[in-house]
Amino acid sequence: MTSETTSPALDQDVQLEMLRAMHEIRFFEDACHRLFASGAVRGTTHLCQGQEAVNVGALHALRADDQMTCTYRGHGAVLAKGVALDRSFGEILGKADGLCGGKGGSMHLTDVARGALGSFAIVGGHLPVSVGVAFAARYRGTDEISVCFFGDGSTNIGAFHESLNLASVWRLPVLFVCENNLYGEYSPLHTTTPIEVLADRAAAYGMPGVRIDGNDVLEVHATVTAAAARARAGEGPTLIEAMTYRQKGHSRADPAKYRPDGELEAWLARDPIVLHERALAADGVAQEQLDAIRAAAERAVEEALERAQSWSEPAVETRLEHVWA
Amino acid sequence: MTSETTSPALDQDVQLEMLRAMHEIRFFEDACHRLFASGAVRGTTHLCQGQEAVNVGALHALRADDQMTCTYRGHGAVLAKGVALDRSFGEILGKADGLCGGKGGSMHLTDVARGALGSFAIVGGHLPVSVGVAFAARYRGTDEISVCFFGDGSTNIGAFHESLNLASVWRLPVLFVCENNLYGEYSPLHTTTPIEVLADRAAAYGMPGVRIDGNDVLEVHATVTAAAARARAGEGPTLIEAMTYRQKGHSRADPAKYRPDGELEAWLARDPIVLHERALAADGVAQEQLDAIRAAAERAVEEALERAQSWSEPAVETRLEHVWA
Amino acid sequence: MTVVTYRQAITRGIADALSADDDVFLFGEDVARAGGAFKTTDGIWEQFGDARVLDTPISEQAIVGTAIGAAIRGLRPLAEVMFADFAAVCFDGIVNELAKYRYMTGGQVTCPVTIHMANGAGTGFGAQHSQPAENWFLNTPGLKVVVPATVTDAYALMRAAVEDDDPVLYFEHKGLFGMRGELPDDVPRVELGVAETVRSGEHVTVVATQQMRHRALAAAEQLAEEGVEVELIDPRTLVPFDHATVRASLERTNRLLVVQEGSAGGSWGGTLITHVLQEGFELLDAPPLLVCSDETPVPYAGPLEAAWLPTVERIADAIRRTARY
Amino acid sequence: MTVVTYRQAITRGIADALSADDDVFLFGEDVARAGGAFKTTDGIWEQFGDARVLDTPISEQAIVGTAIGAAIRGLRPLAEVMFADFAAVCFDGIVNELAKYRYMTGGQVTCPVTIHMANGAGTGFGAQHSQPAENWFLNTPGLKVVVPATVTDAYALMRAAVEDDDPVLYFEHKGLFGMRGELPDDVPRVELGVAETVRSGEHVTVVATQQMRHRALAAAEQLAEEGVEVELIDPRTLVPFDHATVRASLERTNRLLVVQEGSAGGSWGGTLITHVLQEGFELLDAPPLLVCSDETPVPYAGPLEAAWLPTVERIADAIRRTARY
Ligand SMILES: Cc1ncc(C[n+]2csc(CCOP(=O)(O)OP(=O)(O)O)c2C)c(N)n1
Ligand SMILES: Cc1ncc(C[n+]2csc(CCOP(=O)(O)OP(=O)(O)O)c2C)c(N)n1
Ligand SMILES: [Mg+2]
Ligand SMILES: [Mg+2]
Repeated sequence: MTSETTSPALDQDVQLEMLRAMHEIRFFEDACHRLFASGAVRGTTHLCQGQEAVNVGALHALRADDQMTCTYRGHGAVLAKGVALDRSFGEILGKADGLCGGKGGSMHLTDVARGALGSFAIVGGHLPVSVGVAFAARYRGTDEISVCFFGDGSTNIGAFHESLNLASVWRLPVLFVCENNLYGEYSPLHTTTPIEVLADRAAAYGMPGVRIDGNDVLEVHATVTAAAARARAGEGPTLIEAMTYRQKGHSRADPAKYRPDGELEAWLARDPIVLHERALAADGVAQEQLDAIRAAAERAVEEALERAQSWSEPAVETRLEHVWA
Repeated sequence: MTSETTSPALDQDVQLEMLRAMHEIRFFEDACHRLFASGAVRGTTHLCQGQEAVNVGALHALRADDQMTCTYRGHGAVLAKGVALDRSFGEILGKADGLCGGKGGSMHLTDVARGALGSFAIVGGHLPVSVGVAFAARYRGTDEISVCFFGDGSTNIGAFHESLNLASVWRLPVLFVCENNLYGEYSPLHTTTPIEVLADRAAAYGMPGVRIDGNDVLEVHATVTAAAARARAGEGPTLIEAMTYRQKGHSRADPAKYRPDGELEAWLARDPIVLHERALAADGVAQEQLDAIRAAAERAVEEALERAQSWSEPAVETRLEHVWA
Repeated sequence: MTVVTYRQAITRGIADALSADDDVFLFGEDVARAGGAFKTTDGIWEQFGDARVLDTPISEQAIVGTAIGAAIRGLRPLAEVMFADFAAVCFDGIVNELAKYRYMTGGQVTCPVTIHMANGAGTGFGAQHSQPAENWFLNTPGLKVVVPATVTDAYALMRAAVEDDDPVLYFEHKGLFGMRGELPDDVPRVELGVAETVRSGEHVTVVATQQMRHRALAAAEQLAEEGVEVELIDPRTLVPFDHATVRASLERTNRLLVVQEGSAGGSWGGTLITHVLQEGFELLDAPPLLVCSDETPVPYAGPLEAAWLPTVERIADAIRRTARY
Repeated sequence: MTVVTYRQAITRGIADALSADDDVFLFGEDVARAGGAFKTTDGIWEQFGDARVLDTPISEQAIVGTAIGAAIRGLRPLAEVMFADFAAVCFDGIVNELAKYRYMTGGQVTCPVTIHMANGAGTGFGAQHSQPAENWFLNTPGLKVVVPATVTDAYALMRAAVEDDDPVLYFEHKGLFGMRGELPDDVPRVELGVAETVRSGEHVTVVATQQMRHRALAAAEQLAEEGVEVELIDPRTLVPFDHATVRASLERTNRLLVVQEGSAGGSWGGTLITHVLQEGFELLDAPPLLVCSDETPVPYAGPLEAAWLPTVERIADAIRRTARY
C-alpha cells in the first residue's frame, strides 16, 4: 500500500474544519503548558504541539461512531474526536465535572460517549485494547473501526507485537497510527531501534504499512480514508507511520536539551498548522478567514479554561465510587 | 544472508559424532515417552523426536564455552550440549542426583557447567535471558556466543519482539534458533500467525534471517557456523528458522489427532537421523559402523536410565535450600 | 442430577454461559479445536462455532487487552489463560488496565471480563506451572477473585463470574480436575462473595479454599473423633470476601485457623487474619493460626512438592493447638 | 558530611556501586544520556561511559531478562524500571524467572540483580503511575524487597542491594525525592533485613516505611505531648523482614500499629501482623491495627489522592485507640 496524496481534493469546508481543530488543540496544549509550568497543576503532562495534523487528519477521515484509543500524549486525539474543551481542562485540573470526575487526570482523558475510549499511560497498554474494540465491532456486525494512536518508541514493546499479530490473524478493522515524533522520551529513535522505517514492521504481520508526512493533514486524511475503507471492507488492519515532531519536551519536566541544533527550527518551519494555512491560502481562502478561524479557536479555548477553572473540586467521598460496577 | 549448504564438507568424525548425538537424544526421548506413558513419572514432558538435527547441528557448530538456553522441549538441546544422560534422567525422575537435585524437572533441565544455562517453561521467558548472556560475554571481553532455541509459536509473544530488537540495537552475539515444527501446542502455525516464513520477522529488527531445512544436520551446522562467525566478529545476532517436525504430541497428554493425514508419514520419511545415516552411507561409511553407533547410543541411554533409577529421592529438607544465595 | 468431574462442571458452566448470552465469547490458546490444554473447553467450539470460540496466538497480553476492548464495547469476554502462572505475562493488562479502567474513567466503562486459569500445586508441573497465583492480585482493587473447590461451585461460580459486570479472575485448581461430584440439572445460583459453611462445629473455625478445603475437611473429621468440632468455611471468592460468615462463626468458636496453599507473604490468609483482628480481636481466645506453604518456589520432585503443601496431618495438628490453647 | 536530597543519595549510591565493582553496570530507559526520568542517574553516564551505562528501548521484559542473563554470567546488573507500576509489564521476568531461577536449578546459578524503581502515591501521577508496588511481590519467595525512607538509607541500601547475591527490588519513593538530609562521607553499611528504631517509646510500637514513616513520626511527636510514647520502627527491607526488632519492641509495648501506603489486601502490613500473631499473640494487649489506604486505585485529583493516603491525623487517632485500648 502506498500513501494516497493523489486522492481527489477534499471538500474545503472539511479542510477549514481541520484547521480549526488543529488551532484548538494547539491553544489547548499551550494553555496546559502554562498551567503546569506555573505549578497550577501537580503531576505531569505530555503535550502534542506539532503533532496536531496526525490526530486531526486521521479522525476527520473517520466516522463519529468509530472508536479511538490513545496515549498519555492524547489531548490532541481526544479533542480531535470532538470531546469538549472545558471538560478536558476540567479533568486535567482535577475538577468534579472533568471528563473522569478528576479520577483520571492529564494522562487519562476519556469520553466514551464521543468514542474517545481512553488515554493510556502504560506504553503499549492500549494496543491490545484497540484490537478488542475492533473485535467487538465485527462480532456485533457493525462496520465501526478501531483507531489506535501510539508513538515510535512504543513499537519496541511486546504488546505492540502481540497486538498487530493478533489483529492481522483475525483481519480486524483496526488502524494502528504510529506518531513518529523522532523521540521516545529523551532518546532519539535510532538509539533504541535498529531500523529506520517503522512502517516496515508491518511486514512481520502480513499487514500493509505506510510511512507518510504526519505534518500534512491532507496526506494523513487521505491515507486514513483509504486504510479505513480497507478495514471496513474486511481486509484487515493497517500500520500507518506518520512522521511528525514534538515541538515541546517529553513532559512537564523536560526542556529537551538533547535536540541537535536546528532540528526544532527546521520542524517549526514545517509546522502542520502553518503548512495547512499555506495550502488553504493557495486554494484561495482569504487571510481574513484564516485569521478568524484562529481567533475563534483561541477564544473558545480561553473561555473553556475559565469555565473549567470555575468548577468545584470533587468531594472526597467520590474517591470511593467507580471501583465496581 | 542465505543458507550455507555449499560450505566445505565437514570432517567425517564430526559427522559421525553428530549421528551419535542424535541417536542418543532419540533413545533418551523414547525412554522418557515410556516413563511418562507408564505413569512412572508425574507431571508432563515435551519430547523432541524428529527435531534432533536442529539441536545437534547447531551445538556442534559452536564451542564448549558458548552458552545455551532453551525451552521445556529442551532435552535434545541439553544433551547436545554434552550434559550427562544419567543426571538428565535423574532430574526428570526427581532424584537427588538429578541435574537440579529434583527441584526443576523435565521442563527445567540445566547444567551450567556445560553451558546448558537453563530450560524455561514460560514461552518467551528465556529469549531476553539469552540477550543478557550475550551482553555479559561482550562486557567481559570474551568471544562467547549465546544461542537460544525456541519454537515457532513463541515468535508471537511479546518477549520475542523485545529480545530481538534489543539484541540488534546492541549488536550482541546471540543466535536465535527457531525450531519451526509447524505447531504451537495443538495449533498449526497458520491459525496463529499471519505470515508463512518466520525468518522474515528478522527484517523488523534489521537482523539477518534465514530459513533452513532443520532435518538436515549438515545444513544446520553450516548455517550456524556462518552465523556464529558473524556474531563473534561483532556483527550482531541472526534469526535462524529451522524447519522440522515434532514426531510425537505436544506433551504427555497429547495424541496429536489434529494432524492432517499423511503429514506424520511424510516427515518420518525425512527423519533427520535417517537422512544423516543415508548421507554418511553415501559418503562411504559402512553400515556396520552406522549400526554400531546406533547400538552404542542405545546402550548408553539404557545404562544411564538404570543408574538414574537406582538413585535415591531428595531428602525433604532439601526443598528449603537454594532459595537464597 | 448427574455425577461429573470438576473439569466437566467447568465445561458445562462455560457452555451454559455461552448459551445464556450471545454477548459471551470464549477465546484463548487452544481453547477451540483442541478443547483446551486441560480439556475444560472440550466440545464448546463444536457447539458454538468459530464466531464465538476462538483460538489465539501465544500472546497473553493480546488476550487480556482484547478482552478489555471487547468488554467496554458491550461484549462479555471469557478468556482462558492456560496456567495461572502465565498471568504474570499479562499482569499489566490485568492490574493496570483491567482493574483500573472503570475507576480511572470515572465510571464511564464497565469491564465484564472473566479470565479463567488453572491454578495451584501438587501435580508435578514444577515451579513455573504450579503457583497459587490468586495472591498476586489481592493488592489491586478492582478485581474479583474466585476459587471454586467443588463440582457445583466450579459450575455456579463460572456462571456468576461471566454474569458479573466487573472483572473476575476465576482460578480452577489443577489438583481438582478429576474430582467427581453431583451436579444438579438446575444448579442453584451462587453469588460472588458468599461463603459456604462446609461443616458446622463449635470449637474451631477453619477457613480454607480449593485443595486445602478438602484436606481441612479430612482433618476436621479426624478431630471430630477426638471430640473437637470444627466449623469449616470455604469463602469460595476471595474478593469480595464474606467476612460476615467468618465473624458469625468466630462469635461461636472464638478460634480461627486459616489453611492455604502457598506461602504466607502477601497472601489471602494473612489478609483475612488481619481483617478479623481489626474488628474482632476480642472474639479470639487463641492465636489465629495460618497453616501455609514454606517460603520457597514449588519444587518438582514428588516428596518435595508433597512437603510444600499443607498436609492433613499438619492441619490436624494446628487445629489441636488452636482448640487446646 | 554533606546535605543532599534523597534523589542525590540514590545517585551517589549508584555511582559508588559502579566504582566499587567493575562487574556492576547500569541500564534502563533514558538512564544514560538523560540521567533518568527522575534524574536519579544524573551524571552517571558521564562518569562511567557507554560500556557500563546504557539506554534501552522501551522494553521492560527485555530489561529484566537481560539483567538475569548477565547476572548468571557473572555480572551485577543494576536495572532501572522507571515507575514501579511498570514492573507489571515485566512481572513474569521478575516472579517466574528471576525469583525462581536459582531454586529451579538446584542452586546452579546466583542472580545478583538489582532493579530500582520509583514507587508510590502523592505526586499527582494518576492510577497507573502511583502504586506502592512492593506488595505485588510478597508472595513470591526468592525476591528481596527494599524500601528506603531516608537519605542515608537510600544510599546505604542501594549499596547493600547491589552487593547482595540475590535479586533485590529497590523501591525509591517519588514523594521523597526532594527530601534533604545529611549524608556522611563514609556512610555506615546497612545490611538487608535490619530495621531501624526511629524513635523509642514504651506505649505503642508503630511500624511504617517510606512516606508513612515520616508521617508516623510526626504523629508520634503529637502523641508524645499527650503522654503517649511511640516506638517507631522502619523495617527498611520487607524481605527479609527484621521480625526480631519488632518482637523485642512488642515485649515492652504490647501494642502494635502498622501504617502503610496502599490497600490492605495482600499487603506487607497484613503479612507482618499475621506473622506477629503466630508466635506473639500473648504479647498483644490491644488489636494490632493496620492503618492503610482505601480499597481503590490511586485517584488523580489532589484532594482525592490526599484522602487515599493515611494522614498524620488518621495515624495519630489509631495510635490513641491502640494506646487507650
Ligand atoms: C511500559 C512503560 N514503560 C515506560 C514508560 C515511560 N514512558 C512514558 S512515555 C515514554 C516514551 C514513549 O515514546 P513514544 O512511544 O515515542 O511516544 P511519545 O511520548 O513520543 O509520544 C516512556 C518510556 C511507560 N509509560 N510505560
Ligand atoms: C507464556 C506462556 N503461554 C502459554 C504457555 C503454554 N505452552 C507451552 S508450550 C506452548 C506452545 C509453544 O509452541 P512453540 O513455540 O511452537 O514450541 P513447541 O512446543 O512447538 O516446541 C504453549 C502455548 C506457556 N508455557 N507460556
Ligand atoms: Mg515518540
Ligand atoms: Mg512449535
